[in-house]
Amino acid sequence: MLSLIVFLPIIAGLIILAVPSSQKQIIRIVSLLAAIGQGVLAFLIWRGYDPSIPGITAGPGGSAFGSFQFVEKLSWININLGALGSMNIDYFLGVDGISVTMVILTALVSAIGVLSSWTIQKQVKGYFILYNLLATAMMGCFVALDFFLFYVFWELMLLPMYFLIGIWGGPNREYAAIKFFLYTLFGSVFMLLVMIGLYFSVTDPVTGNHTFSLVAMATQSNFNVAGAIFAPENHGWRLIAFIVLFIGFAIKVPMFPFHTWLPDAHVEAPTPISVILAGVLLKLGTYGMMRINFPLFPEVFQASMYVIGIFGAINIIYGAFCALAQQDLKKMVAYSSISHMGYVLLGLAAGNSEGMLGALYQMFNHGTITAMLFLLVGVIYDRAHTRQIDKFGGLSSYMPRYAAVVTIAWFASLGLPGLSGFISEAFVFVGAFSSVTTRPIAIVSVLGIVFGAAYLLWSLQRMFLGKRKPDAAYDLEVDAEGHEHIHFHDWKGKLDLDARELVMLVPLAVITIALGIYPMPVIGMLTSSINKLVQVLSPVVLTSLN
Amino acid sequence: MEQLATIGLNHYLTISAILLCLGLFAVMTRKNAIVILMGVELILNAANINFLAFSKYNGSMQGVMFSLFVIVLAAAEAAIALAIVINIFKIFKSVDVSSIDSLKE
Amino acid sequence: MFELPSGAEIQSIIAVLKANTGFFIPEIYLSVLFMAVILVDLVTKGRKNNVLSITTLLGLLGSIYFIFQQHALPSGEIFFGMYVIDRYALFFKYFFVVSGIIAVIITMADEQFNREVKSMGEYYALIISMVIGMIMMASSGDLLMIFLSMELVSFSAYILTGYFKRNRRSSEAALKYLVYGAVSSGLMIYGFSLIYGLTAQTNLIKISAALAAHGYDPLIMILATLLILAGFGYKIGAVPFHFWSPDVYEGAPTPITAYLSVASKAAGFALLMRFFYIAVPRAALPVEDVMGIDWVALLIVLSIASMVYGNVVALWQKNVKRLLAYSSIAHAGYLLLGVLLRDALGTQATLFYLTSYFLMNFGAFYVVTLIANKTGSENLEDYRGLGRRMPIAGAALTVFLISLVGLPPTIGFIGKLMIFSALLAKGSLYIWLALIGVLTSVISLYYYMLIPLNMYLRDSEQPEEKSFNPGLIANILMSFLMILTLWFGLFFTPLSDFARYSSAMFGITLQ
Amino acid sequence: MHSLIQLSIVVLLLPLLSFVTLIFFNRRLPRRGDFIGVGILGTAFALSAYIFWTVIVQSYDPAFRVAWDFTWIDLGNVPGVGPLQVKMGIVIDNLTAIMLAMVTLISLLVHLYSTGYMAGDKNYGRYFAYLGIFTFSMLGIVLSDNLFSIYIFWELVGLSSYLLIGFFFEKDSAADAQKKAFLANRVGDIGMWLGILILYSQFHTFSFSEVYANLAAGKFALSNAWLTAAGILLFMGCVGKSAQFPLHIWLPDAMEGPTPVSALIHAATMVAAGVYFVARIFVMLTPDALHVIAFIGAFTAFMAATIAITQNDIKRVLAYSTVSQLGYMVLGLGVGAYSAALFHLVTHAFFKACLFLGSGAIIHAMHHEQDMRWMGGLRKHMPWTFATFTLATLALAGLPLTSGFLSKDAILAGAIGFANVEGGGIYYLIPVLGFFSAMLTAFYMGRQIWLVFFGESRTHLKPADPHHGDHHAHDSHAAHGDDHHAEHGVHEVSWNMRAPLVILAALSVFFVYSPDPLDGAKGWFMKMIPTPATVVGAANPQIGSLPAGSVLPQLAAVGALPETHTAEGAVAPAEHGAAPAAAEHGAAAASHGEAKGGHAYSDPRQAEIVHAGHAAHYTAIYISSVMVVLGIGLAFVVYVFGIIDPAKTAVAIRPLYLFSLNKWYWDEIYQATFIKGSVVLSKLLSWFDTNVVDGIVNGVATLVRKFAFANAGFDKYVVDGLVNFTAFSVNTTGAVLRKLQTGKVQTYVVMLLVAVFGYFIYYFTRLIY
Repeated sequence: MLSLIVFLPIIAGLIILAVPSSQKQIIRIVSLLAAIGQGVLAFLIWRGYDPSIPGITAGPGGSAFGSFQFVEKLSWININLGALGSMNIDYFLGVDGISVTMVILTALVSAIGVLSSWTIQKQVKGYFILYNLLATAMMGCFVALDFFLFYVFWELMLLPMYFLIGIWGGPNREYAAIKFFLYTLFGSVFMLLVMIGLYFSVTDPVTGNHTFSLVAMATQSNFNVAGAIFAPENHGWRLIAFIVLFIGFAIKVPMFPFHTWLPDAHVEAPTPISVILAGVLLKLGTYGMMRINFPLFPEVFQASMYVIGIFGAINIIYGAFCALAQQDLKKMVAYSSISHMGYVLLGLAAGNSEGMLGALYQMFNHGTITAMLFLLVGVIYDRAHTRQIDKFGGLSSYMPRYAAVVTIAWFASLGLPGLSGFISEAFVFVGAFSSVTTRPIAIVSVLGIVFGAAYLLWSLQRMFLGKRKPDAAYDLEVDAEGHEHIHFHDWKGKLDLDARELVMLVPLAVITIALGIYPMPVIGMLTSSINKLVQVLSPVVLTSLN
Repeated sequence: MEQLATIGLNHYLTISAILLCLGLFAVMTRKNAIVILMGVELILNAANINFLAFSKYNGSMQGVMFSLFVIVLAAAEAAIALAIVINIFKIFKSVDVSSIDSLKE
Repeated sequence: MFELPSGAEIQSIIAVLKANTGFFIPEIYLSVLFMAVILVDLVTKGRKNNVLSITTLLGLLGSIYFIFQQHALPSGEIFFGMYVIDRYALFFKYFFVVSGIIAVIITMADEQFNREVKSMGEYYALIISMVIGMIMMASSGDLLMIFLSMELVSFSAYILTGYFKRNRRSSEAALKYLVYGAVSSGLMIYGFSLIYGLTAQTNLIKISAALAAHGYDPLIMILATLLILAGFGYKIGAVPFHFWSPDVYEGAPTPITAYLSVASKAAGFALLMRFFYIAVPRAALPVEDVMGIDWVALLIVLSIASMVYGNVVALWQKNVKRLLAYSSIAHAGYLLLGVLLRDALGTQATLFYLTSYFLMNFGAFYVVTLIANKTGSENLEDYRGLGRRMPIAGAALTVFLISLVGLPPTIGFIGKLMIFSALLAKGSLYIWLALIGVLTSVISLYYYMLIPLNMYLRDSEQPEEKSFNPGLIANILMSFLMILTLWFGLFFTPLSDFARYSSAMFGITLQ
Repeated sequence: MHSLIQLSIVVLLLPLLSFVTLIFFNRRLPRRGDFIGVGILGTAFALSAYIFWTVIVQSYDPAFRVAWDFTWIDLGNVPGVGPLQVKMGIVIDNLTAIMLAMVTLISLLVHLYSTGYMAGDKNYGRYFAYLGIFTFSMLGIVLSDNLFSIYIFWELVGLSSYLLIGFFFEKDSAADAQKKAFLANRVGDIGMWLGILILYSQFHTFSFSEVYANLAAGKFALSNAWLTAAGILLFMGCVGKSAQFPLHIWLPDAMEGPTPVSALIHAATMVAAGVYFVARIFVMLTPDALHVIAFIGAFTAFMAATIAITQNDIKRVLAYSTVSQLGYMVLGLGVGAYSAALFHLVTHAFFKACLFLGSGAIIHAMHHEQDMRWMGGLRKHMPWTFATFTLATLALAGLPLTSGFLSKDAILAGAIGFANVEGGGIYYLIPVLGFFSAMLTAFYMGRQIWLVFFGESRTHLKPADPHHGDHHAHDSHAAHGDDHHAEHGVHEVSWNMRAPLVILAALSVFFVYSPDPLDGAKGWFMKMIPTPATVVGAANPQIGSLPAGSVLPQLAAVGALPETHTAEGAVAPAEHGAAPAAAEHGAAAASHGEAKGGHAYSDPRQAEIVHAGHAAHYTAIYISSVMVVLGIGLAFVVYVFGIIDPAKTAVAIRPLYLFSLNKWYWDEIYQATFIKGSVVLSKLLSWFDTNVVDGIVNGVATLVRKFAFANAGFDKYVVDGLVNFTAFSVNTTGAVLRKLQTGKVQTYVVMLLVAVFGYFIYYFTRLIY
């Protein structure tokens, strides 16, 4: 099942390969079908998932089958290293609470991405092949339970992303693309070394061999290779490994000061790619932390919670301030992502259930909300061919539907109760404040709530309220009976949201509202895993709860 | 005279070392491709002298064999080298190696 | 002073020779093929047709059969220790033959030959002679054999490099190659002579025995080793013995560039490893050798220098062939990482890396050749917008480059994975080398990506969007290589097991 | 589930239903579906009236409390905590019942009124939808049984207020005002949220009852300073919503909204929510926190009153008077006059709503003229409005026989009592400010009445400029777009706008609340809403009388207002003395069940204050009456008899006048400090981001940025920068190294030899040494 959901897009990609590039519609439909298929599978997984099974570490008897679900484990690579025994790499998929939500999110966002790619006209064939490749890689990252497999998927994301930004991007796309590529590669090459080191330091309790299995690595007692580089007594190297991994993931998050690729990438990327980038890719960073970085080196995590928290706070406030200063709407949204991912970091740093839960739920909500934000930015960009906030004004008189959705999205993003964003942020704060370590940080980061509201409301006002700006990107004319109409230069389509855009936006909006009113459908899947994770991460947190 | 009568290994080695240096000197300083190749010959002959001397002084045949092969290969090399140099002269109208540097950096 | 052998001895010698020829069949076969090709050339009067190339292809393919026969043979020395039969040599026999085949294929694809030369004449014969020479390099167990085989390879290479007689760049490259090669091989011979002087032996094993038994004067030994290293370093194109390679690679005909960059580099490594593992004392060495000579440090310096220099200078290249030349220098550095470990895993990793390098580099050069056919240029600027006009070639080239960078899911990634695994398994001292390795590979990403960047992200100046089709066979071959690169990137067990199987010299695996 | 709970759930959800229906279908419904809004609110009011009847009138029980909750979020078995759920719930007690009735009633009246006032607006339907969601969230606040849900509805109220203030969003002023309101409230909410976090981090629950139980059990592990901080932080929520200093600035601007909205939200209900919330958390407020609250309240009351006297916009006068009255309530809570404060909340809700609706009627009749200087002589034209408006004014001014008198007097009495108990000189500041503000109130309301209703019409005096002087001028409807004062005669408003006025005015008379026109304490309200028992005093009595030294540093740490420190220091000894005495007073009070609902106080201090307040009752009456008379008298002197010419006075005391006219320059100050500050900071940071951070990462920043836009060779800098953090090193090494490749074969040879013999010499030296 997981294999299917992972490789469905690639299959679609291969089919598209066979379709002549003139048949644009067929190509689109094929990938849409793949995306829908993914959605259906994701739904089945959601239905079939048993929230009571925690996951995170191996179940009884050291095998993953007890604790993970939809597990698929095949021996993939088994090569002889002579004295070092044999190198076993498994094709090992499975989900637990922290990944199943991300799987659902990925399926959702990539489906929406396909829809929003409908307007791509340039080299449709190549576009959708790369897009499907990307979809597979993302999905793979979330379900892979073997570090090697994870790494393969992780790196596999880079190339399609590079081309998708570089070929279909904006005027300055080359710069953004190579910047993205090098940044993320730089983050991940060191991960490779750590991965190898871990391989030599960990044995699988079942087979007794060295293993890449993340499940085995998540149990400290499996670090039982005497004198291995990451053996428990090897504090120095373990610290280094933690930092290396953390930076690798932090670049994806992106965490200050490794975030500068994000605004460039977003500004240049076409709308669907921005949606994917913000909706899913950023989550991979924090997911990696929860899945790999922290459980493998819990004692280092304990020691560094404070630092992580501080970086989270910096992200929150710094991102908010940068967003406040932007003139380009898309850039503002990009910085808002930085700010919102800061909440995730903060929640993780709290190290207790509330915080972790908030972080993970925030990852999910940020996925849906930011997807909405970028789609909305795309909508206005299609019409006005500019994203300068000052080039608009009074839009809500002329595009009421659009304004309504924007209002929902904006308020969701500033964490208004009743919308999903609020609950996750609230839990992040609850957690961060409840843990003594991060309490001061939490107190500081609360400011983020205000500044978040500030930049969002300000942009909302400048674009949608008031009257048309004199130098606005659209013309205003008053017809006979005094009704005002606007039209954008060279925009033939519907002025307000058209059907396709509604199909993309309404589900997201509905999800945002529904999960804001009753979050259990998602949270219910997380809790046991989160609690388990907190236990794995150590008893130290528990004693420091007040 | 008895000095001469007792020419020892060191003498051979010294000679060969000197030859080597001369060869290298020629290779490094001369501009003419032919002369450079002669320098290479000197290097090879230096090696030959070594082989022969050693083979004489530790009484094994391999040295002699080796030097024979070196001589032969030196000849072969010279043949190829000259062919190439002639070709170069055809194209560049010169055999000054320092002027032949269109491929660089 | 030397007493002549008695008749009995001569009899026994002849007997041994007769016996040993049985172990020498592939080489003999290839030599026959060599002459056969020359004959065919005479028959066809050098007329341009594929008879020559086809004969060569089939001949080389045939040789694989004979090589395969040798799996049955026991490891050991033949011809009085001149020559070695072992799995290690076998690996390289396959390697060189196949690379010869691919070189021929690329040649067939390269249209520059039509422009430059009237007759393919001895071209293919020389390729075969190079194959023979390299096979001998890989299997030689004696300094003399090493010298002979190396010269055989070099001579053929000189001629092939200058094969475009009327082409300035080709001839210049030949000259440079010649001079540089001659000097460094001369130095190597001098080093050999010194070794011989120290040990009175030319057989590698005997040398190591003698060194171990009597010890030696470190100073002379160092000088000898350095001079020999100069000879090997020139073959593998490692800094600081690399200077010839960029110019030669740029000037030589593309198939020869590919051939040199893959095969003769591999031959160099084959020699290097055999010499350093067998000849010089290597008993479970600490880094600081008992006899005061720090080989490992020497190789470490070479490897770091190569990785950094190769990658950094490549950033500036505008000519694709030259860019690949520098990248090949960098890859020599990565390979040295495996060599300097001097253990089983290291050897295995090196051999595996060679294989991966073989695939991706040949692939890259093949595509470059095809593109050069269409655009008549190897300049980065002229690659603009090619991705659209040559979709398959573009995709293939991208895959090969990604593999050269070392990103999954390609064989290049696995190669790096093996090398780094070997390093980390060896201990934390080597982690720093691994760090340099990954850092430089990030640099390499940049210049490798310059090519796809030009192919896809930029549009060509001239608006004409007519798509170039390199032809069915070419497409199939490219796709084949591409798929191999990807396939072995995902399922590399057989390759790596074969590398492990082959990492035994004289039937002994290092520990 | 208790039947009342079911009812209240219905009451809660009905307005939401109205919102959902109207927001989606208003355009498809006749009359844009306003009847739905009104009808639904009617039902809601009927139901809550029934609740009120059962709880308060029919069977009153001082300890009445029904609660119901359900698990909203289940966190499972949390390590270190055990099973953990976040619950949502509803609680009904006497206070809730009263608030329910009040909110629904006013909301209903405003709905009704709006059908007339907003008629013809292009977003007529959406307007009622917004009213619906507002009512929903307000009722949510009233009914919530835990901090988390209160916070949720708190923000939702903020949202609906945002939407309604900006209802005429084409006006930049409205857009500014709505943003300002939301942000100011957010600042308050931060504090509230932190307060909630402090409590949660201790008890892992949000529920009021559980929190209080834990507090009473002394489970609060942190220092008392944290508890005080929690109290003050929670109070910050009230500061935001109830427009207390220093966050009062948004309320006057909020008058950009339609006038009925001002009546409903920004006079009667939402702004009162803050006070209601403080009342809810009253039992956990430490004396220190209460002191802060009292002083803020007193100061706000005074400041707002001084501002109100010089405003010319009729709605702004009322707005500031609202701020001032809210100050009273907060003051009341701060001094411990719990019942009185809530009593004032209710009375004020009615008469202030009446005033706003009245002013709305006037504005409506005057075709959206809001400047009192151009009104006058309206009493002839609009008798109904005049009568009701005047009655409400009297109530606001606090003349006897009005409801305002009862409540305000009770508060002031409490203030005096409080000052007596605390016994510190500085505490007398609070009643003094209170009384002084009472006088000012009387003055500016007198002024308003006179300017609006008496004298001759001054419309013709208005300087005729196309866009009406100050931009706060008027609500620009599509229908009532332009206005010509001269032509249209001013006429009384229609019945659906008149009826609410009458009802509200009727509710501003004393007998609704108390048989004795002079003593609210004898009234049912104060009987039925007694001061609840504190949970902090009981659990750890040392809080009340903590030695100054030990508290101050911690207080400073949590940033309470400075005066409390000194105050605390000053009164500490006094309280030691006071406590026992208070104890027996309380006992006595309890024994001969006096007008304190026969409630025994666990906290002696509280008992003492209440008792002293009761004692100070008549003093309060006398002083306040005098003050009010003074105020009105002054108004007469100035505006009726014209003995003092306001214009001349204004010139005479120009600085003071301007200070008041410009609202103490708070807006300017905030603009200059916080807003400018953060904008500048943001610009700075984003510059920092694009140049420095990006720069460090990309190597030499400027180079990168320059090359970033030159499509040519820029990327080589990027790569170098990205790869090893200094663009230069790699790149220049590359540049240098490649020069080695001279193309001259001999140099190659030379370098080869250099390398070989270099090594050799290196080893040679190593061998020598």
